[in-house]
Parts: sequence; C-alpha cells; structure tokens
Amino acid sequence: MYDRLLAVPVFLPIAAGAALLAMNGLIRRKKRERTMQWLVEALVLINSLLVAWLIAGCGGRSGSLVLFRLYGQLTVMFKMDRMGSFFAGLVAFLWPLATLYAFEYMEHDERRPAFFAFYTISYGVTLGVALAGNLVTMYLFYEMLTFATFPLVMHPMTTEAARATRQYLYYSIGGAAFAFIGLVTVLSYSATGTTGFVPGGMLNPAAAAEHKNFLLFVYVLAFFGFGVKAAIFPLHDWLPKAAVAPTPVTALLHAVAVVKSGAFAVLRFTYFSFGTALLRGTWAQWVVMAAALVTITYASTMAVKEVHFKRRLAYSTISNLSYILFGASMMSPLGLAAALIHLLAHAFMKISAFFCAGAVMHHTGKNYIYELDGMGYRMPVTFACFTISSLSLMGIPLFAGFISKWSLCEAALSLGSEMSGGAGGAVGRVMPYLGVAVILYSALMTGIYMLSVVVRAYFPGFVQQVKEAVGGGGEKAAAATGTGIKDGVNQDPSWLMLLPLVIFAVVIIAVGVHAGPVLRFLALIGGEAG
Amino acid sequence: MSPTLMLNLEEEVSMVLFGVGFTMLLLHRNLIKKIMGMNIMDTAIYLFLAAKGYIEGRGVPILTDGVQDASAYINPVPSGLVLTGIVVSVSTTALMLALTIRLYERYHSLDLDQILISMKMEEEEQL
Amino acid sequence: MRVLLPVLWPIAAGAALLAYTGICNSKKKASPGTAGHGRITALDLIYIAALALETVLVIAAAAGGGSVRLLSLTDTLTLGLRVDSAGSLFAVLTSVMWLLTGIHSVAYMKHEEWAERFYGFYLIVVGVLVGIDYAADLVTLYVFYEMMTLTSLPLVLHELTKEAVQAGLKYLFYSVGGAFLALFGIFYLANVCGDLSFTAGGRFTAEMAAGAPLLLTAVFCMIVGFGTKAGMFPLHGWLPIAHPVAPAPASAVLSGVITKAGVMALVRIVYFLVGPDVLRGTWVQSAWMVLALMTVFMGSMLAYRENVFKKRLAYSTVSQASYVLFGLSLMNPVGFTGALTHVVFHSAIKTCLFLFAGAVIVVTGWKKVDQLRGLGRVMPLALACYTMASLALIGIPPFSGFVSKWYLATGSLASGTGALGFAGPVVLLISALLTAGYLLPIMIQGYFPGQDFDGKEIGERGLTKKEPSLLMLVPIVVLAAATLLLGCFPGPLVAFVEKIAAAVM
Amino acid sequence: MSFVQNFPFFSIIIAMFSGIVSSVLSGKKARAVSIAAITVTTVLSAFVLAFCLRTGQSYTYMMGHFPAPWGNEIRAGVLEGLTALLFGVVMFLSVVGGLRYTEEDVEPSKQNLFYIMIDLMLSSLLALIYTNDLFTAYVFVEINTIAGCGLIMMSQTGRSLTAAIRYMVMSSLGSGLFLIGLSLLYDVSGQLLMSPAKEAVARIVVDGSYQIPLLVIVAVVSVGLAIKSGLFPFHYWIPDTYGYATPTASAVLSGLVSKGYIFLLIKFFYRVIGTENAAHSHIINALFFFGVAGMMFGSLRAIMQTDTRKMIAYSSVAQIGYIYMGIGLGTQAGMIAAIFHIFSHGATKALLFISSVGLYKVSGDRTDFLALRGSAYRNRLAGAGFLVGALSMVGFPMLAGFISKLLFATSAFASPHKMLITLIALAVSTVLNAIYFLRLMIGLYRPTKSGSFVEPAPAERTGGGEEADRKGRGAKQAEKGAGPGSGSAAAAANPWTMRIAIVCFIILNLILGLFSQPIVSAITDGLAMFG
Repeated sequence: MYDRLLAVPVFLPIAAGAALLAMNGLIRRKKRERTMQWLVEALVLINSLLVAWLIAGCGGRSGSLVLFRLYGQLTVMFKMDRMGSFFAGLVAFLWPLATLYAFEYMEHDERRPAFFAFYTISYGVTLGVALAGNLVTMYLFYEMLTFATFPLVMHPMTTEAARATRQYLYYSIGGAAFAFIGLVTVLSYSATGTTGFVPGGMLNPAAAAEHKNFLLFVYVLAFFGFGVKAAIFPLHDWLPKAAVAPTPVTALLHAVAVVKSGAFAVLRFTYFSFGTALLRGTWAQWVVMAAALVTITYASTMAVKEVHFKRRLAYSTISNLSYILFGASMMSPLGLAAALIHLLAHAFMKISAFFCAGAVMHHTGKNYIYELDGMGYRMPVTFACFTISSLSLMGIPLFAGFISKWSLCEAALSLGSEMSGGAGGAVGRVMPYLGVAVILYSALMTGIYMLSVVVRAYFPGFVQQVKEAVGGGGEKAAAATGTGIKDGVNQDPSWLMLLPLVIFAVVIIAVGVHAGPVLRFLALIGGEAG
Repeated sequence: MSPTLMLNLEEEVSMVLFGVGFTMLLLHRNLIKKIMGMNIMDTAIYLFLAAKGYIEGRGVPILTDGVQDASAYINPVPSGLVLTGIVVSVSTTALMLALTIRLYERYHSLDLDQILISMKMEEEEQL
Repeated sequence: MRVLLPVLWPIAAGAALLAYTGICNSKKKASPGTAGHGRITALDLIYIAALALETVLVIAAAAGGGSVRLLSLTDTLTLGLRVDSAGSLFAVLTSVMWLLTGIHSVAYMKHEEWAERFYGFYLIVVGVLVGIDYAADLVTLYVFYEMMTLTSLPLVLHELTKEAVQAGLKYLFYSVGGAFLALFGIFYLANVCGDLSFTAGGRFTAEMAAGAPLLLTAVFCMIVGFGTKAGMFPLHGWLPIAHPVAPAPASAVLSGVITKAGVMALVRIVYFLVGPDVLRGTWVQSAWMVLALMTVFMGSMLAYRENVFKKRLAYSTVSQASYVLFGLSLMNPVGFTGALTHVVFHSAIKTCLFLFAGAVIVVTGWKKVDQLRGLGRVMPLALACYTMASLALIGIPPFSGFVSKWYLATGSLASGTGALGFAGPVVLLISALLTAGYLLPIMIQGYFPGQDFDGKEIGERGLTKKEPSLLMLVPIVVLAAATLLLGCFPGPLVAFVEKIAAAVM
Repeated sequence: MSFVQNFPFFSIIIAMFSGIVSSVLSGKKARAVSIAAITVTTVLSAFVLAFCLRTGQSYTYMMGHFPAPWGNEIRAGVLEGLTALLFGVVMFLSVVGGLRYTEEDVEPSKQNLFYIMIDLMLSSLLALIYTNDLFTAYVFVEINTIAGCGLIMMSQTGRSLTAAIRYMVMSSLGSGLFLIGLSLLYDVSGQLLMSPAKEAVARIVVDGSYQIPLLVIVAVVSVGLAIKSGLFPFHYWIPDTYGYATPTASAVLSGLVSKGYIFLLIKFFYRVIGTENAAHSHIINALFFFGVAGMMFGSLRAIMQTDTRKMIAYSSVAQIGYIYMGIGLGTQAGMIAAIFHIFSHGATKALLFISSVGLYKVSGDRTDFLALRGSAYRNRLAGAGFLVGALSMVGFPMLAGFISKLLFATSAFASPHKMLITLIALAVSTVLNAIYFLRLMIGLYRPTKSGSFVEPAPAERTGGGEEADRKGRGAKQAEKGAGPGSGSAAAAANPWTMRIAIVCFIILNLILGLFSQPIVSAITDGLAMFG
C-alpha cells in the first residue's frame, strides 16, 4: 500500500493540471476562478501532506514502486530513499506557499487557469525527479520538467518571453541530450543491468576500470548536461533571461524546483550512479570542480553589474547553484552533505528574495535596483524578509547560509588535506583551497549585490539633498518625491504574499541557529553514498 | 593490355555506356537529354545482361521445333530480365516525357535551371 | 545569566526602541525623537539609563566571571560566551566609552534627524561589541563581528546624504570583505584544530603547526581580514571616508572603540588560539610588522595633509590603531602590554577628540581645520580638553600616550626581529612628530589666532564664550581628565595588562 | 501449408488490383476502394505477423510453384509482417488524415488517379517488403518510383512538377545503380533469389575470388538505394518533393517510401551479402559517415528554413541520416535501432505532415513561421499533434523518438570505434532538432503580432477575428462559433477524418514510446530469421 502510494504525489498534480487545462474554457467567470484557485491550493496542500506522510512513513526504510517497463531493463520506478525524501520534502514544503503567493501575484493576469495548470503540473514533475528510483525515471521527469515549465516562462507572451523560452528550451534539451549519453553509458556499464540508484555507485567495477577514461569523459559530458539546469557556466545564460517569467515561476522554479532538479540530478548521477570511488582524484573531478568555481566567480561578478532586480537575483542563483555543484564535485561524504544543506538553505533564501522582488514589482511596478530607494519604509515586512534572505545569502552567521557555507568549506578543506598526499596530482592539491577562496570571494560579491539593495531600500541617499533643496518642508517634499520615507504609506502586500515570506524568513533563521538535526540527517546520506 | 580486357568487350562497352548515361542523367541541364541519358544507361545494363546470358554457339531460348535439351539454348533468365527491364524503362521514359511536356507547356523551356528560375519568379509574383 | 545580560540587554533595548519608533511612525504620530526640539525627552533619559545599566552589567560580569553556552548551530559549531581578563578589559572600556559618548550624543542628536534610530542602533552595537569581547571561541567572535558590521552601518550612513550612503557602502563592503578573508582562516583552523575555543597562549603546538601547511597563510588572512576594522593597510581605505560622515558621537565610537574590535579579534586569534610561539619569527610576523608600520606612517602623513577636521582625526585613527597592531605583532610581553594600554589610551583620546569635533560642529558648524581659527574665544574650556588629548596622543609625558608608546618602543627593540625591530621606534617617533604637526596647529590657531584675525564672524554670530552644552562638555572633560590621570597613574592598568601578557606568553 | 501463408501475396495483389480497378472508377469510388484495400492489406499483414510470431519462423512462398532459380519467391517473417503492418497503419492514417486536402488540392477529374497511385505505392511497398527476389525488387522499385512521382505531381503546381522531375531523375539514377548492381551480382553468383544468392556469395567469400566485384556490388547497390532514400549528399530532391506535394503524399513519401528502400537495403545486407561481409566492407563505414553527416547537415539546413514544410522536409534528411548511422554501425544492435527508427520516424513524420496542414489551414494557407504564430490556439488538435511529433523528434521520453535514440545510443557501445562519434552525434543532433522544432512550436503557441490568439495572421485579419478577440481568448471560444471567420476556419480545418488520424498517430507514437519492448523483440526475432 505504502509503495503504491508513492506514485500518487507525482501523478495527482499532473492529472489535476491536465484537467485544469482541459477545463480552461469553463473557467471564465471571476467567481469560478476564485474557486479554482482555492481548489488548486487545497490540492497542492493535500499533495504536500501526502508527501510528508510518505516521508514520515519511510523512516529509513526505502519503499519502491515499479510503475512500468519502458524498454528492456529500463523501468519507470519510484523510490523513497533518504536523499529523495529530502528533496521531495523541500519541494513539498515550498509549493503550497508559492501557490499561495501566486494567487495575489497573478490576480491581474488574463490567463490564470493556464498558469496554475502548468504550475501544478510542474509540482508533480518535480516530485517525480525527487522520487525517481533510477536514472531513467529521473531523466524522464527531468525532460518533462523542461516541457512542463516552458509555458510558464512564455506566460507573458512577449517577444522577450518567447526569446527567453526558446533559449531555455534549447539549453535544457541540449543538456538533456548530453545527460542522455551518461544515461546510456550507465546502462551499458551497469553492474546489475539496470540504472537503479545505489548509494556509492552502480557501475561494474571491472568494466569501469577498463574504460576509465571514456567513462570519465562521459561523466564530464553528463555533468555539464545535467548542469545546464543548474546553470553551469558557460551554459548559464538562459537563467537570467528566464527571469522574464512571472515571479512565482522565477522564484519557485528558477530558483528552486527546476534548477535544484538539475543540481539534484548531478548529485544523484555522481553519488548514486557513477560512484565517487571511480571519480575521486581524477581529471574529471577537477574539470567539473573548475567549472563550478568559474561559474561561481563569473555569476557573482555579473550579479554586481546587473541592475535589473530579478536578473540580479538570477545571477545570484547561478552562483549559488554552483556552490551545490562544487559540493557535488568534491566526491566525498562531506561534500554531498554540504551540497545538500546548501540546496536546502539556498532554496529558502532565494525563493524568499525573489518573492520580495516580486512583491515590489507587483505592487509598485519597479523593476530596477535604482528605483528602490526608500522602499524599506513603504514595504517594511517585505524588506525585512529580504534583508534576512540577503544576510543569509551572504553567509552571515545565525542565518542558514552560514551553515551551508561552513559545511562546504569544511568539506573542501578536508578534501584538500586528503589530496595533499598527492592523490589528485598537482591540480588536486590546489583546487579545494581555491574553491574556498572562490566561495569567499563570491560571498563578498553577494554582500555587495544584495546589501546594496537593502541599504538603498532603508537608507535612500538623496533624502537629505531633497530636504536641503526644499528647505523647511523637507519631509513633505521627501514624501512627495516618492521616497516614501516616514510618509507612512504601507504598501506591503496582503497576507497571501506575506505569509510565505515570513515563514521562509523563520525557516532561514531556524536553520541558521539550530542546524544540528538537518545536518545529522544529511550526514547519513553522505555516509551511505559518499 | 591485359588479355582479359579483350575477352569481356561487351561488359566494357556496357560500362562505358552506363557511365555516359549516368553522367548525362545527372549533369545535363536539358530535360530531353537527361531522358536520353537515362535510356542510354538502361540500355547499357541490358547489353550487360544480355552479354552475360549469351553462350557461344547456342540458340535463342524459344521453342521452335519441339522440345530440345536445355544445353541447346542460351541462359533464358537474363533475356527475361532484359525484357522486363525494357518494359520498366519504357514506362519510366514515358512518365518523364509527360512531365517534361507539362513543364515545357508551363515554362517554355527544357532547361531545368531555366525552369527553376522562372518558377521562382512566378512565385514571387504571386506573393 | 550574568555573562549573557551585558550582551542581550542593549540588543533587546535597542530593538525595542526601534520597534517602538517604527510603530509610532506607522501610526503617523510625531516621532518621539524629534518631539520637544532641543529639550531632553523621556526617551533620551531612558536611553542614557540603558547605557548606564549596560556599564554596570559589564562591570558586574567582569567582576563575576563565568561562561555560558548560547547556541549550537550544528553539532560542531557552538556559540558561547566566557569572561576573561582580556575580554573584561575591552568590554569595560567599550561600555564606559559608550556611556560617555551616549551622553554627548543626546545633545548632538538634537541637531540631527532620526535620533531614535540612532539610539536604537547605538544600543545594539554596544551589546554586539561586548559579545565580541566575551566571545568564548572564534566562531562566536566571528558571529558578533559580522553583526557589529551590520548594526554599526546605520550609524555611519545616518545622515542619508548621497555621500554618507556611499561611505556606508564602502564601510560595509570593506568590512564584509575583510571578514570573509578572515573566514578563510577560520575555516582552515576549524579544519585543522576542530575546537576553536580560546585558551590563553593558544592551542597550537609545534607539531600541529607542522601538520598544517597553510596555517601561516590562514593566520595572515585573518590578520589582514580583521585588520580591516582597525584600518590596517591595505584594507584601510574605508576608514577615512566612513568615520567622518557619521554623526560625531558615532565617529567617536567608531574610531575610538569599534576599531578596537578588530584589535580584539587579532588578540584572540594570535594570543588565544594560534599562539604567539607558533608565529614568532615567521614571515607572518615580519609582514604584519611591515604592514602595521606602513599604516602608522601613512596614516599620520595623510592626516597631516588633510583639511577636514573629522577626516584628519580619522586618518589619525588609521595611524594610531596600527600602533596597537604593531605592538601585537611584536609577540613579546612588553609589546603586548604597550598595545593593550594603547588600546585604552587611544580609545579615550580619540573619543575625546571626536566629541570635541562634534561639539565644534554643533556650536559653530565649522568642519574644516582652517575655519577653526580663534576657537579659543568660543570654547576655551573645550579647547583646553582638546589640547590635553592632543598632547596625550602625541605622547608627551605625563599624558597617557607616552606610557603606551614607551612600552611599544621598548617592546620593539626587544622583539629580536632585527632591522624591523629597530625601524619600529623610528617610525613611531616620526609619526609622533607628524601627530604633533596635525593636532597642535588647531590648538595654536585656536588660542592665538594671530594679528590679522578679527573674530568678526564669532562676534556676529554671538559665539563668544559659547561653550557647548553641559551634556557635551562633561564627557569631553571627563575623557580629557582620564588621559591625564591614566598617564600619571598607569600602574594598575599596566599591571593588569602585564598579567594578561604573562598568561598568554 | 497454412492459408495465412498466402496473405503476403494476397495483399500485394489486392493493392495492385485495386489500383487497376480504380482506373475506371470515379474519384469517390476509387477513394473507397483504396481505403478498403489499405485496410484489408493491413489486416492481412497483422495475420501474417501473428502467424510468424506463433510459429516462430519465417517461410518462403513460391509463386506458381516454380522452384529456384527460375521461380519468383515471397518470403515472410516476423520483421516483414511487422513492417507491412506498421506501413499499412501509417498509410491508412495518412490517407484518411489527408482526405479533405486531397479533395481540395487535386483536380476532381484526377482524383481517381491519385488513389491509383496510392494503391500502386502500397502494392510496391508491400512487394519490396515481402519479395525474396532481387529483380522483382527492382521492378517494384521502379513502380514505386513512378507511383511516387505521380503522387508528387498530383497537385500540379509548378513547384510540384519540377519537384517530380527532380525526384524522377534522382530515382532513375538510383534505380540504374541498383540494376547494375543486380546484374553484377548475377554475373558473379548466377543467382537473383536472395537465399541461393547468399549461399553463392558465401562461397565466393570463402574462395577469396571476385572480391573486388563483390565490393563493387555492395557499393553500387548501397549508393543506388541511398540515392533513392535521400541519404546526404543525395538529398537535394527531398525538400522540394516533400514540401510541395499534397499532405497525404508528403506523409507517405517521407514516412514510408524512403523507408521502403532502406528496408530493401537492410534485406540486401542480411539476405544476400551477409552481415559479416557487409560489416567488413568499408561501405558500411561510408554509410555511417554519410549518415552522421546527414544528421548534422539536415538539421542545420532545417534551422535555416523559415517555411514549415521545408523545415519538416529537411528534418527528414536528418532522420534518414539516423537510420543510416544505425546501419553503418554494422552491428545487430545498430540494425535493430535503425529498423525501429524506420517505424518511429514513419509514424512521427507522417503525424507532423498531417497536423501541420491543419495549422496551415487556419493560417490562411500560409506555411511560413510568421503566419503560423498562434495557430495552435486556433486549431488545438493539430497543435497538439504537432507538439507530440516535435517532442518525439527531439527524443522526449515516453514517445517513439526517445526509444530510437536510446537504441541508437546503446547500440553504439557494441562498436567501440564509432561509439563516441555516435553518442556525440546523437546529442548534437538532439540539440539541433530542438532548435528548429521547438522554435516553431513556441511560435505556434504565441499570439500573433497583434496580440491575438484567435485571428489567423495579420494579412488575413477579418472582422470575425476581431470580434472573437474581444469576446474572449482561446480557440475554444472560437470553436464554439463566437467568431464566424476564424471559428469556422478552425472547424473546416479539422474534418473528423483528420481528427481521427491525428489522434491515432499520437497514440501510435505513444505506443512506440511506451510499449516498445515487444516491437523491439519482434525486430530482433525478425532479424534472426533473416539468417
């Protein structure tokens, strides 16, 4: 019974979304649309509760369900193991809140039913990635994710959106095409003839040793292939462009679900298919690690240069995703755990940041950083949450980001001391330390690009000048020029948007202050798979 | 010259003819000449086949005066093939000629390049 | 609880204050800070009371000792506070300076907007600073260090001019950058050492150091990183820009106290975690000494050429903070004693000087040095205090600066670092001359403006004999007196510091 | 001998006779006859397949009981049955799906001719599949060519005439080469029936004599059939041919005809030359090389197109490249992949051709990308059909294309030297496919320049379109008849026959994608029966 239920959370939202699409014509009237929205929310919530129940019911034992046989040994199979339950839990936590947020954000949109339909479908597909029990299933849902989400990117239906969608599709499918090589290779070299995930890898050691260089080459291809969704340099360009989508999409999909699926896929592929024993200390490891580091450096620098609010956050996402990939590329238990904790932390931080950006855009129509002067007083709660997420992104202690950064650097340094024996050659001796340096550089850049927004919002730089110019009636003048400081106009969005924001902020702090339980759980995953 | 070259004269001729026909069919711009090339090519093959089937000093495989031993006749299969081939080639030629006529009526040219050019111009006019 | 209170109380009080004003703002009430212009309000009193209570709590904690565990971030990362003598020295110094400057700020903020916001953050920062001083391990220290950067930021860009915001951002980015540089060292030490709690004399033995190839690099990163806050070259660029744009009380504590947070961090790392024995005689020590000396000289030189009064003081801080760092880099007890005593002295002196500058701005509105001619006619008493503080900073006996500089110079000569050890006193001497060159002319021009000075402006604006208000004057006088007293009777302080030095070396 | 064993012969004969009968019938009746013939042959093929699966072996059927080497033989096995069945299904759906357009595009007086050509085409395809005699194969190749040419020129535009003549020229070249190859084979082996010829070839190979002629034979036959099936670099007739015929003709030509030749080539390799010998000759490497080159070139050219039909046609060039790549791998697995791709591409490409016509019809009969913007909202079913087809082409899991891709990729591991090239070529080709198909697809789901989802194109903007636009968006609305102009256009573009065809094609794609296992094992069995 338990096993059979595994498929439900995946297919329930997909079916619901499809039904919604089919009924598109019926939902015309405003009132019906409200009902529709709450039904969607209820469904998503139920689904999340189901996931929670499944995770709780799992309790270490890993249930699995073979849905059907695609071809030969290729089965579509779901499995609830620790790693899958971690990602599934994360997604299930975020989705209902994001849907709630979307209600208000999309309230003036004309094609809401289509939006919610695809949004809900994406939920199921993302859970599919999380719960996939073998590489084929994961690949399948990975591809489906591309197609479930591209209508959302295209939602604004502008030329810009179409261009972004096109690029998104090309990149994603291109990536999947290379990941496919990895899939086939794993299938061919598999010890069992299947592609099921096995902690520590599942390649046939003898065959693998024989064709080691070929396998490493394929690994690098597949890393970049899956890495496309995780926006690895030089395949990152779609992500900032995709910021054209409605904010709930950018926030949930392009900061969490889709991109994390990419990172999750890389982790699965590295730790559960190829196995770290084969990869550690090889040139392939250094290549992928270097790619991750280049991405971090590049993206955080670009984020500083970017003045569009959402695009800046998107660049930040790129760099943070490569934190995860950096963790993945360490090929060690600590690295895996660190990657996963950053996956968690970044999910909350970035969705929160994007939601704030969305709230600002939705309520004031401001898209660019330089328009945000004094917004901190107009939308106090929103910007409080934004500040928390910014600090966390920077890796300030007591916030979740610090924990993940700490874990990553700890993992990198222990890799460094491991490699100092010369196991990874000259490159291997330098890379881990270089990684730490890059992370710190990126943290500084994060500080620059996030806090400059915060400072601008709370401390608009021109108030005094306005005052001096106008003389006595300074405050009124300041209010009149739209700085909003002290003018008491509260433009905070309604609870639909604020509730998710506040919950995320609380989670960020909770994880930042007491991460022990989470880390212990992740250490288990790392221990079994590293 | 290799002595075998003189022994297989028919084959050589047919190969040369095949090459001539093939080249004409492929490269000539004039449709009629293309068709002629095709026919030359086909004919070359028939020559080849006929030469293969022919056995020195034997008769046509047609029953004229009662049943005779098979050794009296040349191999009948290639002859049959040639006949079939001729039928096929005639019908193909007919079809191509018909097509050529249609094209000529439409574009007043037999030159394939010319036809393509006038076709493009015609389409542009339509747009 | 006794350890926790001095950290928690001001943070809570400050947060409450901010929340209260926030609520007032949103209800469109008149904000409490600006109400009753020029008079002392209940809010001001509460604020001063909170600061006074904080001083009491810190002293109580220092007297009582003890330790407390705050949080466990992860299974290996725990945050805790522990009172020890070095921490107590800094904490008491901080809270006293804070109280005095706080009193001054009440008067000063009558001329500024958003006083309540200033009060709120001002309170929070002192809690955070005490947190740094009492931190039981490096991670805790780092936590409070970052918090300090963030919470002191609103003080820097308080005036919200474009210039102030720019300066604030510069402050922020330098500090954060420095902190992240230091973080590399923290990561590394955590990886090598595991336990990062402070012990006098350090945790590293020679074998452990040998097993950690990057240890020296890590320490150097931390020195440069935490040195940012103390304005050490090469990350000093923010200081002369950020300190002057803040309101004078904020400048005073930024220069006088917050720079010492960087010093505190370095004391903890070098003397309580890594251990001076590991570092002595390595390239790290030499590099550190060179950097410190360069900063000393450069700061003085720039101060000498600077015309804006507060900026000149800020450059002076660059120079003086590096005296302290130089003392620490010597890694011998004498140098250490000099450094820590200089912390106390410079703190008092620089706070006094900045408060004086603030008073000048409030009373006359003058900001540039060449405007200050004839200041003696306006505020003779305050200028007298300024003179005392200046003399102390130059290091003229019997003022306090002399004592610390003496220790620094002897420490340098005894450090066994060869040429650098001899270069130290020379640079200190040159810097002292420059210090005299940039501080004393103000006094001289103030009292003796010269023949051509007609004092017309002073007369016209009715500034004659217009001392700053009592709230401003008292802290200045107290601090000036302290410089003299500490210089005359340095015994107890030196003894206290020497005890710490003995413990760590 | 079971009665079922006669079915291959019956199906060929039925198809041919229906063509002959149709010549004296009216267009409508010819259509009925033709559809009936296709249905019957499909059913018969299904029986043949079932029979072969049950008995687990193939059988040879002597025509008129003349034994080899004089007689003519038909051979049926699992693979033949399966191919005939799938070809029949695709043919049926293509004809049914294009019924309305055939009526529109072909002159009334020539309707019956069109169906005659279809019948002949079917018969020749079946003959190509079943025949065991090379010369018979040649004859039917020619019939096929003539029928194909007839189908192309049916719409009688200038374009289609030139396309037909080009097709004819290229086909003649191919046929000529094929024929000379046969003659040479006959020369060295004395056989034209496949099975004895194979024995003869085997003897020759063992002897070590006639090595060069054998190589020439393989080369000439391969090149001949490659020309006919449009392998790069002999592809240049394809775009015009597929692009300007009627929809049914395009679907059949692209989906089936070129595949018939490839099937013949595979048969030639297996049944005459022997896989070992074929694999050892360098010809196979050449096929591999040109296959890969075709994949790239076709896709690149497709990306450059702005006309939908031509884009789909160039995509065929690329897909043919896939198949030749599979053959060129020279392994059993590669061959299986190639054959599976014959099926999957047949089903997919026909779907694309049929559904794209539905889109043209709601866009004022224009085929350029700009005019097609938003057409998927105006004609939802055709849009969905196109979407499925495009996704299958890109290799989306659960659709036919994915399994093909998977089979190609896994088969690559059996030939180490070509492994990496194959894998990378597949990946790159996927990307290229994605670029041109998805670009168009996004366009289909975008509103037109004026921001409407309903009205066809700026040029054809009508009052009805505007009205529909004002009342509400989405084709659903339009279909309800809110906007007379576009609403009726959508309805007219989707005759029920076409709806059925598209839905069936989608299902076929899903079947090939989801339940490929039995099909692949059937192919494997069938290849084993080839011997």
